[in-house]
Amino acid sequence: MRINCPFCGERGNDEFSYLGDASVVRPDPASPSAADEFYAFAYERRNVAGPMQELWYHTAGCHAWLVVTRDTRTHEIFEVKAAQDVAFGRQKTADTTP
Amino acid sequence: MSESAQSLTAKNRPVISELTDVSVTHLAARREMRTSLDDVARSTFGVALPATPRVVEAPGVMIVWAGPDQWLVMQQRGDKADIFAELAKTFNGLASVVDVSDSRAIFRVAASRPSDALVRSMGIDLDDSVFRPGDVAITHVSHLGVMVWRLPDATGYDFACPRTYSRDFLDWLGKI
Amino acid sequence: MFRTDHYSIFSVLAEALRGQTGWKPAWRQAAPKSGYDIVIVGGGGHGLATAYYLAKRYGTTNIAVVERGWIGSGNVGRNTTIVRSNYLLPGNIPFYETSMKLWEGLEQDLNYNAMVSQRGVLNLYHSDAQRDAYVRRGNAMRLHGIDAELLDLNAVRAMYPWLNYDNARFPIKGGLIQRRGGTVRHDAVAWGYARGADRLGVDIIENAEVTGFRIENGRIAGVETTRGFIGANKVGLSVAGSSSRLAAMAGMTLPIESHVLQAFVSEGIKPFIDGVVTFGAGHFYISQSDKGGLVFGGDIDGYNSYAQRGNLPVIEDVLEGGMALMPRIGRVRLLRSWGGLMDMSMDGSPIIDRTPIDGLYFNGGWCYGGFKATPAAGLCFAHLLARDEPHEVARGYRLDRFRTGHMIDEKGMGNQPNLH
Amino acid sequence: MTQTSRVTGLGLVDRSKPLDFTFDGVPYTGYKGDTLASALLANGVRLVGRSFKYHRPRGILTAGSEEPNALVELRTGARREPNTRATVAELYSGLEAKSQNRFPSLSLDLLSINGLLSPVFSAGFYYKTFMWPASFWEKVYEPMIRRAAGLGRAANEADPDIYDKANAFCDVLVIGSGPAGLMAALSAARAGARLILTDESFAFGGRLLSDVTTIDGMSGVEWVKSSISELSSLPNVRLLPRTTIFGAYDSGTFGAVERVADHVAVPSAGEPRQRLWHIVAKQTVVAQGSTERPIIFGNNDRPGVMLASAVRSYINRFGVAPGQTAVVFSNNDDAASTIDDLVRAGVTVAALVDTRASVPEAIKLRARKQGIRVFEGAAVADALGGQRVSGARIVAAYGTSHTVGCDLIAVSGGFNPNLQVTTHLGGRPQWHENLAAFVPGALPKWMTVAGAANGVFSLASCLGDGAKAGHAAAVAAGFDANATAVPHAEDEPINVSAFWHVEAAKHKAFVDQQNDVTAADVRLAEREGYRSVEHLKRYTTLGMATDQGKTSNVNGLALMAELTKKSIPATGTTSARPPYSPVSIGAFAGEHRGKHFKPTRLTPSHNWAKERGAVFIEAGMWLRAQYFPKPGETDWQTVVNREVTTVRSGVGVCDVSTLGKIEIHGTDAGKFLDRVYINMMSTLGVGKARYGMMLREDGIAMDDGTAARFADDRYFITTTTANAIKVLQHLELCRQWYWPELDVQIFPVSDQWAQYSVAGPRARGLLAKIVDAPFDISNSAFPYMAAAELTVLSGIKGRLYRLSFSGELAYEIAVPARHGELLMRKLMSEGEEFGVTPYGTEALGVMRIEKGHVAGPELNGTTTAADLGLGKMASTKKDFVGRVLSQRPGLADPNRPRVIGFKPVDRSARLRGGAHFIAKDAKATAENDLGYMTSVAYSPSLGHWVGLGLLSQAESRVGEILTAVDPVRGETTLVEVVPSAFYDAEGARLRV
Repeated sequence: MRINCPFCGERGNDEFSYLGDASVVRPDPASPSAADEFYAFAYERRNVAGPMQELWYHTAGCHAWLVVTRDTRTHEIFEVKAAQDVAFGRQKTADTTP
Repeated sequence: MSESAQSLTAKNRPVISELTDVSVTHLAARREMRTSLDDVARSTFGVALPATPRVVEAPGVMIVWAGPDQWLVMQQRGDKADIFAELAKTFNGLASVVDVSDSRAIFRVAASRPSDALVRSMGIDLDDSVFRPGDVAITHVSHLGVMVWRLPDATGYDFACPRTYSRDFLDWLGKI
Repeated sequence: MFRTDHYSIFSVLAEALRGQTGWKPAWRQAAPKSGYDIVIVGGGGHGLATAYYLAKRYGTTNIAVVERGWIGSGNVGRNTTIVRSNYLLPGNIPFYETSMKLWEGLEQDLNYNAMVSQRGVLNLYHSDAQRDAYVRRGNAMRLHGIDAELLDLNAVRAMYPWLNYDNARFPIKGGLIQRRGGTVRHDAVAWGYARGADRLGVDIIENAEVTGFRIENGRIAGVETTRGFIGANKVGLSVAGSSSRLAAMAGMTLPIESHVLQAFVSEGIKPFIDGVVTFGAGHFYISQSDKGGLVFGGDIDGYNSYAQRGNLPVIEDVLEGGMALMPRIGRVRLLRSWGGLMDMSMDGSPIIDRTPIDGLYFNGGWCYGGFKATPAAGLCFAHLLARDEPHEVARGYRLDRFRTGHMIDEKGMGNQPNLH
Repeated sequence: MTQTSRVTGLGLVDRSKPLDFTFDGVPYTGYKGDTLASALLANGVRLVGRSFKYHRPRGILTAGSEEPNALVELRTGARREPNTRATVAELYSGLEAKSQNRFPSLSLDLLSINGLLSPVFSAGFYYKTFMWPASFWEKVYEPMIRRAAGLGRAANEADPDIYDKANAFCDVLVIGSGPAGLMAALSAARAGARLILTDESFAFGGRLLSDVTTIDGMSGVEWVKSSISELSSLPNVRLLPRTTIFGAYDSGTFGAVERVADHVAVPSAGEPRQRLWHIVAKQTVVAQGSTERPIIFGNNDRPGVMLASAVRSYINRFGVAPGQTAVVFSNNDDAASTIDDLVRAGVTVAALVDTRASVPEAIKLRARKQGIRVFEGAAVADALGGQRVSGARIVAAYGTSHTVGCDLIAVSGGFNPNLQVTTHLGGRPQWHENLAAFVPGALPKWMTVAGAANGVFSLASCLGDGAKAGHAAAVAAGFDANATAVPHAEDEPINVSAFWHVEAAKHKAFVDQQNDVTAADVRLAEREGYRSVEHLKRYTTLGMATDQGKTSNVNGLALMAELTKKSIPATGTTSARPPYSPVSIGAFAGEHRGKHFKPTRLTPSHNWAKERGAVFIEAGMWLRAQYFPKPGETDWQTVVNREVTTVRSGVGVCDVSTLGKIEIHGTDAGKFLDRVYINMMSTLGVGKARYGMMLREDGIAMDDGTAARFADDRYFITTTTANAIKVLQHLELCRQWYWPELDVQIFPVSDQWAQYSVAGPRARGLLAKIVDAPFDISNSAFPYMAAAELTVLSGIKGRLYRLSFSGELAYEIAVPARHGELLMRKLMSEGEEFGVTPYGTEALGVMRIEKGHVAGPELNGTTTAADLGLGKMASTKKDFVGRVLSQRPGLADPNRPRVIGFKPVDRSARLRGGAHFIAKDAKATAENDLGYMTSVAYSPSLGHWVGLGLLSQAESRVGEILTAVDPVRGETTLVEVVPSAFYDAEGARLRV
């Protein structure tokens, strides 16, 4: 399997480390329901059979964390983004949400 | 940039030498300072910091892309005063700088084109038509981390490996 | 005449005289009835064993096992056949030892030879720290009354004189062996349980895929399948590899990820590896089958996957370990590699528990341990389904243990399934 | 012996290069260009092996990698190679081969008695037997089964050959170099695509080497030559003969094995035996041809029964007549060319037996012209003869039976496209009724199939199909070119009419020859309900042998379909798992074996330590000095005791460069570290260091280390040796994913610094000689937990930290790695007056246990900060990774085992890591298990063993006597629970 690192180009998956589901987002520790939210964040997994957003780290390359959209049934990769950009995008969305 | 005369190669193979007298500074842009950093870098070095995996050269300096918003600035040490301190001052507030001159062993392979053995042994496409002069890659070979760049003047390739793995790396390099 | 529904050397000899024509199907091709007391979803080793023990030990025979494809098509048919109970943590040890004991009497219980072969499982260690970690494990086993022996280098050499002792990057210093561990002919486990359950009246329904659950007022009423609705008072899910997908149909999100584990077999060669050997300094374990194939494996590929296949880097990683440990196998050829879907739980240990839906029960999250667990998982799931309370050796396998912080984490890897 | 079956004037072997070889010790001669099989046939050898179960005599069925029977042990000694197919083994001078699975000899095999017992040894008989008595399985039955198991023998010694790994990238990969493959390659290469062409054989050309063909007016062989010569002249082409693509993997990656030196007796020095290729292709054309399938009839495994296409290969490619009198048995038009070739080779063709009721007139005419009897609507029911075929019993229409004498039965049951590689990624083959074969189903976007592999069988259409596929692949890879002209060839149809097995067979009829699976076994499986194709396979072992059922799977499936009265596609499909054909384990490992299994990481003082006689230990990838014996010291304990005592009384130096080292910079560096450590780091003063602990998000301790602050926006942290990579990755996750808004930059600098611990009451005196003036290292100027950047040894930039793991007055001094060796030598020479000693990981470990510091055995991934006695470090003023989940009841439970100290009650007793604690008078059972010993050491400072362990209700048990049980070592020791700091609990010594 090959992953197209947005910084380094396409590389074999042995250059990367896997973390898992990128759709779970670290909750606000100050939330009154932080205990439940952190439990869900750390343990509950949708375990998608199909296109899934997931976190990969370019261990042997540029050390960037990436959000990879990949079909877990076929291993086809549709999109790779820098995790930092996705995180910023998420924060912006959060900021503008009333 | 010149290398030490110490030759590590046998006959009938590309000449491999180690670059030992080089100051290497790792530069990482501070948050939201990229534009100002680019300006200062251009005026300091006379070349722009490469935004993609490329290496650029200017008199006395070679700048190697080292990841997003990160570079290795390589300068001949010679008898110059504290190169690192000077860079730290220049980029104060715009980039974080760390002296990593001893982090990697850097080997220069003199070859205008890559040997078939070299092409075969790398997990990235080093074909002459693909890995062009000035291209940089951070990757691994034979379980060893490595940075490789092709010299902008197409006279060779530099391989930088973590210093503590350099014995094994040199073994590998001896086979290409 | 010898009855062909009881297997023995005499029935085989008697049948030899008439060309083996008197045999009956090992299990009936049952058509679904409108309803059952209990429907087990998943005709793998666990599902079939559950049905068998429900019928045999808990007296419930109005049971159907519903299987999407052919029975045994999941992990019971695609593993490296190892059985052992050399676990570390008190939450796991009694369970896996229960399984080991059931393996030990399985053939006679089922009247089906699954070739349970206790030729020993040896874990090699390569450092003092690793030795002490194995000693901790061996001692925990011994305190539970399970066999475990610490072998020094000489004892390991005597057993396997041809391992790489002299030129190793990580020299072998000794090993921990469980002599009662070994291998089992994996397909035969599914067939044996199927035949056993069938003979007790269980309906085994193949080619029936569950497409949904009928839930009325928070209580299960049955399953929708490609062969129609099947009513049930209780439904047990035993569908490793598909757990999350089926749970989602019932509105649940599980602490499970699906990962692929590759396994390998070589061409058949004259046997020279007696037991199971696990390399402590790489990702490699190996045994040799009764047909002569070297059967080996390593780590999971490391990313979520529903494809029953892996990629090259892991194959190479496994075989680098193989050659590092056993340099004599260099010219033996790899015959076949395949991938199995692992239900990787978030702490590396399984779940056998009720679900928030009344009458719906769950068995899954077995990670690598599913095959060796088959008998005990069947027994404990049967117990839970029959009695509505956990079997005493499976008490820790609760669904809510992650919320309460009572993880059973043998490897200490935390909530990262790809590292377990 | 002469090559009695070699045919003058035919074949592509090089008759000017004779090669000597032996089979079962008998010397023979063949030619360059032979396979072992063709050379054996040339010498009239027909009996080559014995079958797996019944030890039946077996010969050569095929001329390719699908061979089920002709398996031999090739080479001897450490290079012995079991189960090598004689049909693909390239002949070389000095080749030694032995037959397998026979006792005492190939022609007299006593175990062939199994054949007589075959009514008992039916499919799956062992599932029904060997159950009584239960204890007999491991002792009696299984050893018996295992003695009979397997075919060849693995070498007894380490494989002496080298294996290499290689990578290649291309626009178009073409697999197979028959007519379709060659045309695809020419098309793509002419379009300018970077092309790789592979073929498993040593010669390119595929079927064109084995059949008599004409392409564009020249012979097929000539056309191959000219095509290969064109391809090899192109700079964008890489030709890989002797290379098997064994697997298709994700994203267009292929695994291939190149047999670099299997065609010589021993590889030349430095040359690999085989090379494992990773080929990354933008587009791939699969042109692997097809495999002919046998028809199932009685004694169809007798030596002399051969696939018709193989007969043609032996005649046309190798110049060998595989028999003297032949019967051709077929269900398709391809038989005609077999007849022609046989006749040309001087073989008498006794009969053409065709299962079709009416054979095309043209074929009949061709046969009759040669005086060949034609049986229409007929079948060979049984082969006659024992160790080789002596005749065929033909059952013709209306049930008449004829016996025809022959020593060769050329059989053709039609062709199965070689679509294995197309199924590796989950593609399901489709049944094609007209071809009576499976053809490729859905394919990945980047894969096409051409020629016979695609169910396109005539030469003209193969060329056309290949040209089209090659062009399309080049276009898909981004090349703009015109299509290549397709050369002219005849378009002969094959006209297969499905026919699977001969009902009238009287003898055993084999479906899977290698695994001895008969038609009767398939019937039994059906009877017993093992009807799904996978059950059939697993119950009977059909298709599970080393040929992976290339000649048997479809036949078995068809037989089951007949029995269950279902269509073939409703019965199942045949999808394959990699590898396409078996691949040496050595090739997958490459050079990563022995000492090169993993890379070796060396510390900056390694060379010096080696010179000093250090004993090294593997620690992760590192080699570290474990201890430094002096001349005369033979016992490691003596050495370690001396090292510890010297540190505690004088001064010692230890290389701690293996610690992970990370620079954390940026205006938000402090804030960032507050979030990743449980304690506060933003409040740390510049020039100070602090011990810190990080948790995983699940609340379990991840790592510990120190953080030093050199400027407001500049920290330097260390990690444990084991967790360096993990921590860096975690910090990058925090920086890039959790809190991208923070201004933080992270630099891994583990390799930049040589870092040494200088420890002991005289450390300051030694360091004073190392650090440059005027830096003041007095206790007041540079107190405990101070950190500074300074110069040492006259101008080398360095760093100094006042940290102590040993509990003594201690420093860690760091210099750029290139100066590491110099610094170590200086510390030794300048330290002479202080009695300095180097110390290794053992002494380091002893001293940390004496001090009660936790390390790897305690930080084992299941302990919390509180378990480690560090709960109070956690700041309550901030959030940090792991805080929320560490408060779950299971982790916050005060009864969890915690780290505490242990002393033996009998001070001379030894403690053992891994021992479990039991209350003194309780029984040693799991219920009474209170915890276990994590770390032990003999403390020379205290004169007895000390230990750390995890114990339930640890604090309240201080002073209690427990039993430490160690059943696997057979030891039981009484221990006293004590506070974990054994030595200088107040920490007075490190503050002086």
